[in-house]
Amino acid sequence: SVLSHFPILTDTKFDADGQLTTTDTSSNTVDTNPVKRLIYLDSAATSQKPIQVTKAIDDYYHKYNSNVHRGAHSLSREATSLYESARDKVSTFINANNRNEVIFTSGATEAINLVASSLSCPIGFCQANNWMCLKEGDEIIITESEHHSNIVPWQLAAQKSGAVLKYVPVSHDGKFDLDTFGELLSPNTKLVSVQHVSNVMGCINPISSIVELVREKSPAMIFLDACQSVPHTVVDVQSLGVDFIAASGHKMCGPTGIGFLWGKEALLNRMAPYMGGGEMIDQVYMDHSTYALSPARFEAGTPPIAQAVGLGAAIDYLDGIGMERIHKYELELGQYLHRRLEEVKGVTVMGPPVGTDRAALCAFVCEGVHPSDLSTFLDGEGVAIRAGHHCCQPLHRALGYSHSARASLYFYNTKEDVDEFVRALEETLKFFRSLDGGVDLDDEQEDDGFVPLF
Amino acid sequence: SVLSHFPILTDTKFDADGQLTTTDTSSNTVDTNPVKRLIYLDSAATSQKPIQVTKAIDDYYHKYNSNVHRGAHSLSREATSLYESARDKVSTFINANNRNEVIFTSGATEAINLVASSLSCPIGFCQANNWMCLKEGDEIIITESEHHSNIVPWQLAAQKSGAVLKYVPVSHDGKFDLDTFGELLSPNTKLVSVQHVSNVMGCINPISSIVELVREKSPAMIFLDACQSVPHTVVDVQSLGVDFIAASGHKMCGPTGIGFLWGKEALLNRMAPYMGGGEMIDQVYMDHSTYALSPARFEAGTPPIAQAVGLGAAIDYLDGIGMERIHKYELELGQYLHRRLEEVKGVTVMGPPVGTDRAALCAFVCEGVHPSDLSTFLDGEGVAIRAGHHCCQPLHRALGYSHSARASLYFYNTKEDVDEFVRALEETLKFFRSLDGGVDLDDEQEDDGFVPLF
Amino acid sequence: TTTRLASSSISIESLNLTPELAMMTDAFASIPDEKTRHKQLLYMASKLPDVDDSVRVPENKVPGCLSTVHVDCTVEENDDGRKVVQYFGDSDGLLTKGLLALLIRGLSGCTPEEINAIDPQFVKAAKISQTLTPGRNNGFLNMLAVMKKKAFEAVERENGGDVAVAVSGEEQSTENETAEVVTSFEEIEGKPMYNAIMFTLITVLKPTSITLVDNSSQHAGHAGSKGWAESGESHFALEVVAEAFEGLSLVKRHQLIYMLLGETMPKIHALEIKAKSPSEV
Amino acid sequence: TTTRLASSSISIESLNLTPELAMMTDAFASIPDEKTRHKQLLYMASKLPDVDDSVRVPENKVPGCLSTVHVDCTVEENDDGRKVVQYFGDSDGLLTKGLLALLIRGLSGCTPEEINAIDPQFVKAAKISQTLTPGRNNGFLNMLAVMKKKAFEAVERENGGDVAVAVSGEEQSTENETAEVVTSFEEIEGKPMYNAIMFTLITVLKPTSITLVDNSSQHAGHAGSKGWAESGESHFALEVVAEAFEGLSLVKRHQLIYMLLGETMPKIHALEIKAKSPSEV
Repeated sequence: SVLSHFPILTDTKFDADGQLTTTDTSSNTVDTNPVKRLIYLDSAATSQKPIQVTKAIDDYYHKYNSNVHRGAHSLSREATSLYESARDKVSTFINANNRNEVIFTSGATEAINLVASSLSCPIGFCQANNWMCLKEGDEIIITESEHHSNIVPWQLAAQKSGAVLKYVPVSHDGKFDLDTFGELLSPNTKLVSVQHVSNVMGCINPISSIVELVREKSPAMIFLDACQSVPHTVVDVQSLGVDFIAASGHKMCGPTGIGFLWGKEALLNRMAPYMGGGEMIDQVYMDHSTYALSPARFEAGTPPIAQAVGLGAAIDYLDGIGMERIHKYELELGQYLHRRLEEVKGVTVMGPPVGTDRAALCAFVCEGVHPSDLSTFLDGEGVAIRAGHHCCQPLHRALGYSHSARASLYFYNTKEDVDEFVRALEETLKFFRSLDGGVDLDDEQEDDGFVPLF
Repeated sequence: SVLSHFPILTDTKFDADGQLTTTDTSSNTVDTNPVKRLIYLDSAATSQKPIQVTKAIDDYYHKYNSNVHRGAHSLSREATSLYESARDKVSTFINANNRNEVIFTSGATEAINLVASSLSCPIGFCQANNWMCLKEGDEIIITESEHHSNIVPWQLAAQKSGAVLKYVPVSHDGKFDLDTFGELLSPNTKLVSVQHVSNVMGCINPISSIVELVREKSPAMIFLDACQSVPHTVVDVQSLGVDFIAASGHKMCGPTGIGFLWGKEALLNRMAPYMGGGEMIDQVYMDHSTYALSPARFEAGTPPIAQAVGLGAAIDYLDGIGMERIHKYELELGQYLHRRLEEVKGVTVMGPPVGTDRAALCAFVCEGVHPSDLSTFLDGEGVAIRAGHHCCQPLHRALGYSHSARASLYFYNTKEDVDEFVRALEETLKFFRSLDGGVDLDDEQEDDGFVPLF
Repeated sequence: TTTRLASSSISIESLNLTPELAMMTDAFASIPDEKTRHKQLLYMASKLPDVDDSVRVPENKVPGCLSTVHVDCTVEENDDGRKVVQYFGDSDGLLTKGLLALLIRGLSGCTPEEINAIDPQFVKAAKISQTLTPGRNNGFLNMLAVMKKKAFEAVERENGGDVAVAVSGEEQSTENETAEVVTSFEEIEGKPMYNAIMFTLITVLKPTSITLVDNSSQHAGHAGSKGWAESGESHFALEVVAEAFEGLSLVKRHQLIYMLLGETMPKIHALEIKAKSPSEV
Repeated sequence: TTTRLASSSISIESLNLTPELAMMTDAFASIPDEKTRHKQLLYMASKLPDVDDSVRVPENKVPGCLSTVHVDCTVEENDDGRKVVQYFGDSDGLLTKGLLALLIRGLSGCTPEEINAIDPQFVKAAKISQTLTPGRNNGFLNMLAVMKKKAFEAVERENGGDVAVAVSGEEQSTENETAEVVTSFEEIEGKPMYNAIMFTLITVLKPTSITLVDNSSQHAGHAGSKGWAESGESHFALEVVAEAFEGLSLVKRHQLIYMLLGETMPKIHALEIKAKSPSEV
């Protein structure tokens, strides 16, 4: 079990303050057949799940499984109660104004698409005089560093509505370019969508300055892609002052297949429906239908019930540790990772310089070694990192790389994990460099028993 | 645990041929504190889950949890392998031409919305000369009996594209009105969408006749809402001859939060993308993006990995019993339910008459007793049925009822469940009728110890 | 110590209920089982006056209910010159109709501001939320929301629409019970059973007079005299006068008390009852 | 019984591989561990001829790879007058480049029809699918798909574009190995180890001559003579001539054979080896 590599995920309470730094609870027992700890450094892609989360899902299926909302029997009431209390948990976790502002989606990608699609309803379909709808002449501003899921939906929306999509360029040091951003903002700006934390550069964007600029210079709505912040730090939608946020469950110890959209209630209820189906309607007539208010308005069909319950359990789990504590621990871990990587010869870490606060992740490139080769060989050493464009092709293009490798950590990782990763990285780089400079594998000097077959 | 009420769901093999009719495996043991069997008759809303399914989900999270596709480490490869083999299972289960025709969605509702939304891309956005796109003058034909999830998406599509939505009227006897349908079909018909089995009337629509008529009279694509057929009978997309089908996982012993769309590959690859994000792209540039082919084309973002794995386990489970066997058993059970209900005074069952093949479900109304009162009181007796419009308001309106009650069965139900339900129903009806005709509750004749407080 | 009923039950007081709604909430909470709560609702449904068909129009329809619900109200001026509303309505579902009857009774005769202050959480205190679908699509919550809205609209219409409606947050004095009703009793230390019985009966029955005598000591040594393990309370004599008994047979009056005492009842060895309506005193 | 190698390995034969691809598939499958398979790929990458920058154009790019891959081909006419293709290409990822080298070597010199017939499942048989992301977005599958398409396009272009390309389902005769290569051997009943060694070496090394003598009986009674429990095979003498040994030192030749015999090796007590290249015979 992967869980056995992360003792904290099977613990049920977190009273000791050193909990987050203790790793060798398992090494106390003498194991006759010891298993090497898996160095899982891909939590920005998806997190591992605490035992409480899978238990909550099992409990749901075994004890309360039933369809929600319209059922008049007790199982259905219990299922509804669990589902809706998960909404309450999310609502409290992000400090929403009220529970109706939280919409469960299949993930963050759907949350962004929901808003982009709903705001780009063709003229004639949208409610008369709905200021929110994107029209020709309107402008959408995003950044070049965004994840594809915060680019492509706005490209589609711009194509459909005739609005113009503008980009804040990437700064190589990972600093949000407030000057250019300020220049792009205008009374025509209808929507701004930025990520809270970059999944590649690890930089934490200055949301309060961004919000201030937007409010001063434009009437735009602000969408925050909070996928890489909600799992790692306290996110308070009211104090952030944005209009929408999106996050995914599977990156915050929750199940796959669930995420959420938060939006201001007044905005949500003015938006055109997204998917049609059961639950989202008030009345269905043959020639038209009338729609329910948020959140039902945007939750057509049987919702991801078990997944919401699992996400609720994940939130309870994270709250049990404390988001402040996780954030503090990860800031330190992130610095350590960054420092250690910078010390490795030929490695370039993307994003802000050492010393700047960053998420506990580093995307990097290694001179002469392709990220995909690197990750494959590190995998052989029991170190799981990711290689590719991390769904950020424009960002990579701007920085002049086609791909990068990325090590991303979560609260269950430790400095020892970082050490082991750096050790394996150095070894792998040494191996690849031995291939260079005309040193052939069949050279007797580098003999390790390998003979090419052909 | 709900599972304990359905021994078949915790069995791991099905060798004995009488498996489906044996119920009292639990009554062999003398229980000092016997629990009354839950009579769960709401499987058309959602099915209970076999232990194999929750085990598969747990296994996934504990042993293989990782993000899929782009990962270069072994956990990611294993997760991808599990996810993609679930696609193979669905593909084989419905006899798709190949695996690329199976798209995982959050449920059947999303599957229908995906096609409706993709086909109604505004002019200028869709590929030039794409015949598939809905335009002004095009006609969409559905029926008045459809589930809201097969009505509202087409209403939205018609509004967006300017196409006209036409309805085949409800027949009170549940017989598909082929004559009117034939008259509605024309060279302008671009799309026909009908349900395979009605979730209210239980009738099984004559798909082969429908397909034959469509192919003869129009160039239309045919969408089949197979939510109530895929869980209960062999569905072979190739022999059905339709172009798309949708089904949901949670109704076929699988997890919530997953369903699938099947479509002919050539059609899928001509369709505009649905959601934008990771995985669905080929290249993302700042001014435009190019898209991947099906299924990636329609699976933006991190997919419902654990849910797909669970659905795969559900398919293995159903295959273990045999879909032919389930179908045969349920036909008999459905007839029994129908016959027993018809014998109850004042009960009217909707749909085809006794003797006609039907799904193992009956929606019904009781003279003088509101369905919601009925279901609440039956719930007190341990019988879970559903009350409401079952997401079929137009159907109910056409039949002259605002709501109905519905008992829906699955292979784990038995004739004894039907008997117990009918007994409780008769008792409840008797109680409600005692309230009628001016007989007050404080009448000494009907004394059961109840005294009104005020 | 004197237990003031309204204040001892903190959870209910914080809900800003009208006196009538508070009484019914207490009463429902005291009903020991769900089936009986359902029967009470059905009884209330059967007593709800019929309405004219003109009420059954879309403007009066409550959205999101499993059954069809229509509700509306008129405005009256009460004794101290305040504008209060009177509700009426109907539903095809009997349980829903019972819930509607409860709201109609609990809200009628109050001002829009008093009605608006009501916290919907009282359905939990009344233990009737178990009957209702939680969260969104809760027909009961929608009923209450519609009734709150209608109260403001009706009063505004009555005022010729020229008076702006202000929902003030100021505390309302809703203490307008009749003087004769018993609202408090002297708690006896070490006698939990006595205190529990008194509390329940005073809360729900609103008696004009109530006396409960603990005769347990007279029966010391008698089999079963150790009724409630610690306190030794086992034998009681009750004399109660309440409006609730009006028109009920002797047997029904006893059944009513037994039902109210619910979980306490089996622990009592003997309860001697004298139950009268005020008109019989 | 004579074991015809091509036919005994059913899973491989059904994949419609070219002879070269079949050889490499067998060879990769015989490599005992993943790391060594990776090294073989890296070696092949290092041997892949450089290409001109003109090859690195969007038309030659393979979609869906983790690294950037470009591939293209030219057409040649082979000895029997058939149009065959020669591939060339490059990738920035070394493992990917190794996979590309494998395909380039396996597919070059064949007709578009032969290439099109290849079942991509051979990567499983070659045990290199473990290195690849399964399912969609499989860069390796995309490489093969692009190469298949390019073969048809190139031949069509060569023919002036006026000949329609027909992918016929007819069986292709791809038996064009050199006559000198040993392709079969006489299986000996009761000698599983002998059969296994012969099978592996013939399949992978394509020897021009091979002799394996079981000397176990000479060593009866000798410690460890019960090599393979049932059959008692323990001591062998091998004489093999193969192109694969060309340019390799003696030690490397032995290592190569040890690696190929993989799981069988530890069960053998002694293996006497004489390994030569054809030019040394």
